[in-house]
Amino acid sequence: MNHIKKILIANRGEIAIRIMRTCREMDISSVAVFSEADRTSQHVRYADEAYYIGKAPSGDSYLNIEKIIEVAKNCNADAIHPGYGFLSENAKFARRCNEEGIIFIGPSPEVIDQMGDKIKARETMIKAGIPVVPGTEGSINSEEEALNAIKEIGLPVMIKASAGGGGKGMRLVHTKEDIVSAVRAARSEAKSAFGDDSVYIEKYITSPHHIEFQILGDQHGNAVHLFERECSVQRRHQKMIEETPSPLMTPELRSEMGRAAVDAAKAVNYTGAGTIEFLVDDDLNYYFLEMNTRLQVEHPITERVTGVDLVKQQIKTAEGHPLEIQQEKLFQRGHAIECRIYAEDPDNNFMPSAGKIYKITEPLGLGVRTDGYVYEGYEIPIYYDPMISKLIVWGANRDEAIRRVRRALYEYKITGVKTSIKFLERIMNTPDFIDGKYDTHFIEKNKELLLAKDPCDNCNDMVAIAAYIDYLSKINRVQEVNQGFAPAQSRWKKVPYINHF
Amino acid sequence: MNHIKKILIANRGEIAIRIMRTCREMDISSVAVFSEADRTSQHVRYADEAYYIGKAPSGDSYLNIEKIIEVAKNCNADAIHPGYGFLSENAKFARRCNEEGIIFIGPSPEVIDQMGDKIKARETMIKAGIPVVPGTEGSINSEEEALNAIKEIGLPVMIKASAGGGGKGMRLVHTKEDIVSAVRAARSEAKSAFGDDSVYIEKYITSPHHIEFQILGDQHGNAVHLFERECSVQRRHQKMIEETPSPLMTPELRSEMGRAAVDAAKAVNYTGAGTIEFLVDDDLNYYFLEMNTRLQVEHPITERVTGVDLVKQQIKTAEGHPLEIQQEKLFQRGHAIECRIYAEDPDNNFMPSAGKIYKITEPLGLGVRTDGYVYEGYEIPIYYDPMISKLIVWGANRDEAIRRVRRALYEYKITGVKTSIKFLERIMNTPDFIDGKYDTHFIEKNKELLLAKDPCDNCNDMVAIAAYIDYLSKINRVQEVNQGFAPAQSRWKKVPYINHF
Amino acid sequence: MAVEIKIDNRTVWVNLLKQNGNLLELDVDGKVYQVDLLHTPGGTFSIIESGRSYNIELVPQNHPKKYTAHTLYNTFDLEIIDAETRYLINRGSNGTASNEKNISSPMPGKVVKVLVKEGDAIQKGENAIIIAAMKMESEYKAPIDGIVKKVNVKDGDTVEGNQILIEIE
Amino acid sequence: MAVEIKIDNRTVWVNLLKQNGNLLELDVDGKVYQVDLLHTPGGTFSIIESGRSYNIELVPQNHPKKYTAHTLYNTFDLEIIDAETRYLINRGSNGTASNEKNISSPMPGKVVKVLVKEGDAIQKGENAIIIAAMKMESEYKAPIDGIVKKVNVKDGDTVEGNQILIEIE
Repeated sequence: MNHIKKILIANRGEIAIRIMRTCREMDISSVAVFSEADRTSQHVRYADEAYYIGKAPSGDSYLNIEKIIEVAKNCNADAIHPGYGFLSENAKFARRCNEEGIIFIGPSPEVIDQMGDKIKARETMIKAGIPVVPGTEGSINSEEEALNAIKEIGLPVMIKASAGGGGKGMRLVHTKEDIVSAVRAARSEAKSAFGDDSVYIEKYITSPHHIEFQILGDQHGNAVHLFERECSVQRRHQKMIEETPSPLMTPELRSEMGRAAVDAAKAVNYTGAGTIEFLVDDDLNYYFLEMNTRLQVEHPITERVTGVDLVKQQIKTAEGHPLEIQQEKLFQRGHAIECRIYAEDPDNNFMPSAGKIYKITEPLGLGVRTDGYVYEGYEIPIYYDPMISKLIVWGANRDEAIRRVRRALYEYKITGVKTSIKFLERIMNTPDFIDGKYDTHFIEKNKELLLAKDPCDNCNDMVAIAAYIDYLSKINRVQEVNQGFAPAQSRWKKVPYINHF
Repeated sequence: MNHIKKILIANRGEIAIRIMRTCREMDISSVAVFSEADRTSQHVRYADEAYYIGKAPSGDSYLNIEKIIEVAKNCNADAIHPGYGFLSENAKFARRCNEEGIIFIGPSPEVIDQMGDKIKARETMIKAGIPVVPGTEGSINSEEEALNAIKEIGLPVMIKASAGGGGKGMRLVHTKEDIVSAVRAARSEAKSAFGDDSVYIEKYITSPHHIEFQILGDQHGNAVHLFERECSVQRRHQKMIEETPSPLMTPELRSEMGRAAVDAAKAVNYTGAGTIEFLVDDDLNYYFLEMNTRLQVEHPITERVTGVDLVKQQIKTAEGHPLEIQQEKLFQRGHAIECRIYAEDPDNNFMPSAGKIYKITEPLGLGVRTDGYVYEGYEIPIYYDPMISKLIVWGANRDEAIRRVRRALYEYKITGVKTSIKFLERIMNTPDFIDGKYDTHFIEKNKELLLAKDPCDNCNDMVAIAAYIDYLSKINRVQEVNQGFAPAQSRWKKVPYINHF
Repeated sequence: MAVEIKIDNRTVWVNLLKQNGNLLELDVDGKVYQVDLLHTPGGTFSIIESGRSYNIELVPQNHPKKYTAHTLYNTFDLEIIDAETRYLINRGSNGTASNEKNISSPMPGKVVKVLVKEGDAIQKGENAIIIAAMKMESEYKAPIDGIVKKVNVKDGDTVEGNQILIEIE
Repeated sequence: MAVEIKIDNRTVWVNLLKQNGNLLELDVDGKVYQVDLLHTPGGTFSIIESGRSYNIELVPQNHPKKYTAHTLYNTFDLEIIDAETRYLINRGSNGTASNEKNISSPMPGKVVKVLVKEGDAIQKGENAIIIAAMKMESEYKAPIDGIVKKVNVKDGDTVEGNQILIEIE
């Protein structure tokens, strides 16, 4: 059994902080690494130690295996946690860690290779008797191959990065004409996201539900599943909202799919936290989609309903502890929903919105968790993911959870950049979502409702009044060093509160 | 069945916001009332509507029954939620609400009278066969009576406000000489807190544990308990930390005391949320202490382990709904701890520390909830309670919860005023607390550990460097309008990050 | 002093009639409001009008008389139309009347590929340049039929927000 | 420029030796540090020294050269001892050498009861006045044996922080 005392987190943003929080709770020192664009990032300030690793583009920093290994060795880190994205599913990195005697918090390089490569993963699952989506047997190396594959599988098809995950390097193709540019775009995105541009083609399931199972395995052959996450609310093939339990799920299907997920994990001697993604159609047929051999962005909703700290479990299994969790003692309590807050403009095709954060008001109170990393005055770099925060809400049941999400989104204010907050609020008011009747086409299907402007009686006039008073203050050059509230043109302390004219 | 559409919250601060959050989740409009000192309080801004009710001293505003009734009528509020403190246990107020056809969210005036008056409550409990602490039969009207009572009961004794709660108007007396000034002080505090200066005297149980049970009753004769809260960590007879489950509790004692709590509630046809407080000695004997006929400050830990939104239950039972919660389906999952953040100086006898909040960093992430009301630039008024926030933390077990509290307190920064945060952190590192071996003397007993200065290697020098750079900026008159981070004397945007000399 | 203010597409005149500390009486396009108004220097406003509590946050834009206003439900673009602004609008140099012939970057990013060169004929809606930011690639299209007059960037360049990338005539 | 700084009861000299943007080389009482330092105008400092990440928040006090500094674990009182401060300290008018003969209010509050009157003899430790703030009453005691020289407040008065309430001689 190894006892981990210091962990280097080879990541940035909210997930780096998420991991450091658990490190702190376990009395483990945390080491941040940062690129030139990230010196002012919160994860640098949260860590016990912090080291510069290179220029802003991730290829020069967060994907620089040797530099990260060097830092880990110099600061005597026992272990590296890769987070998600970046090097989290990079077998070479895991292998280099092993070579240097550093614990890689994740599965073995062999399993990453086998499952991280979507093509090999499909083969493994077929062998293990788990249904997969029809598609190409290997990766696509030319435009001709792509065109031939389409003829065999039939349109529509999905182009996917072999090394992919998180929606990057994915393209849906409906017509033959789009195949070439789609393959190019998928390749280019895959290259920049994973450093590997191979892609493959799968049959596109119409009206699919994207449902995944969280699994945990240890080094002693044990594995459990922590139930499902429903991830069908997506835009640009990227998840926007996740919930658990899935409104589509039945207890029978849950236990069947859960068993399949555990079988899949055991088939490869999986260790640590992983996720088996399935597509489920309206008739409740399920197909293995891919396995993510890492922590998932949306892991907090599972933590919330099961009460298990998944990062802690990752660390304990990496230390060699046998799983303390027994399948039969696990249960889901209540309902949890995650909303991803992106710095983007939903009214303009979800275009990313870099820039400086002006003000933040965090939602608080019963059943609300936020995992974020931006702060007032922080300049969001253009080099990385536009996700700036995650809102995780729990309710005793789905109705209470949805109402609480609405309340939390109402409280959540991030100004200075455009965000998905208002859009998420509209999703929470959309009948198809409220009824739990949605698939991955939800946003497309409900476009009109989702892009509508909200009504606001006479707050228009109040806004004009606010701007007017601000303008008067400016032209009168009233300089306020005070942070607090004050009446127009005069200080609060000097003018006691007046209650009638 | 009444359907409540608008609730006036006759309170301020964190509890007003706590209640408004649930109102929002239930699509109920919320109405704030505010005193002259509270125009800038967060609850005024959170509410849908807000009305001025009087001068800063609570007697002129938050205790002004007729003014509050008038506002409720003018704005067509269906119901009034009194929160805790102020008018929450005032039978006259509840009666006036009833007379005006406004739903008072709480028990009937008769029950408030019967249970809110500690002397009558004792009588009721004696009749119901529940053990009580030995003490005076009625209130104390003169110094002679006080002296006589002491002769009968024996020292030490506790002087308590008849109308009391929350530790206000309480004094512990060890020697005969102190009785007169203690009665005076208790009276004076009781008068200003509750508008009623009658006090009574009880035997003081040595090494007592303060354990209370949450109960819920409906208008149809049903009542359930939601388990215990351990509230023994107190300073100046006011709670500082609460946890559930209690480390002292056994399953047998829990079910016995829970049954007693439900019996007590049913004996008076209790409706809504209430709390039965017990003293438990080291031999696990329990005595009825008092009943609080209102929501408790520490209600969130019960919400966290049971999954029940207590304010929602209050509103639903006030509407006349039968309880949906069944005793046998209730259970405690994991462990929850609340830390009260007071604006006070623990190093100086917990002296309140009014003033202006400079900066706040809220703890976030897994298992952390804060319920507060102050914001950056807010000036804490001298007229009201020094509690500015509550930190509620959940863990899968007590050990995880304590570690998580430590982490959250480490993250929690409130500057500009002195707070109890560091003191709370030291409690979390005190062996007696970690072992769960503590009674209400805990703080007194562990004084030396709790008032020790924390070590800090060479951060002394870093602090000096920070002050030095700030001073140089000032004398060089570098004006920064920018919120963001910048290198010393130069702007971040203009000077790219430099990684070696 | 009456001031003209543009909120999204609506223009209103606002005038302060009376003030007593935090209590203001104002006229907005002929409608008189009595409000209890407090604000921070950072632009957070708390307004109580007829008992209703409004929270408004004004975020200053690069232009000194432009704001983005956030209420609890909505976001508005605001502009103070004073004499100077009116003069600039009349001269057409207020920045609001943007040149619809150019392709500019709405936000900072990196040029992945320029798809046209100077002198090329281009049709409205045709892709002209690919920009990547925050791991997403966006294709920018020509706003009009025309000839590429000038290409200001090349592959791999980093671009600022609102920078003119390609000029078409 | 070397500056003398008092941290709680310790006094150190700090001097900037070299600067390259955010990278500073400083001397603190003879010990040389190379630090990567960024700070906001609001006084939040992020310092990386030998790989260790320090967060420090400086909160300005009423006096322009005094701060309260918060690290993640601790709180310090700081004072910049420049020529002016030294002069004031020598004259004894720096505010640090407070008059130990008076009773003053450490925070704002309300006078519940003045227990002494001018001319009364009072003993060290004897209660002189009761102040209420935030629903708590505190009794303030005489710091020395003496005669009450002046009572500056009466029952029911509202008092500011650091106001002298009773003078004893």
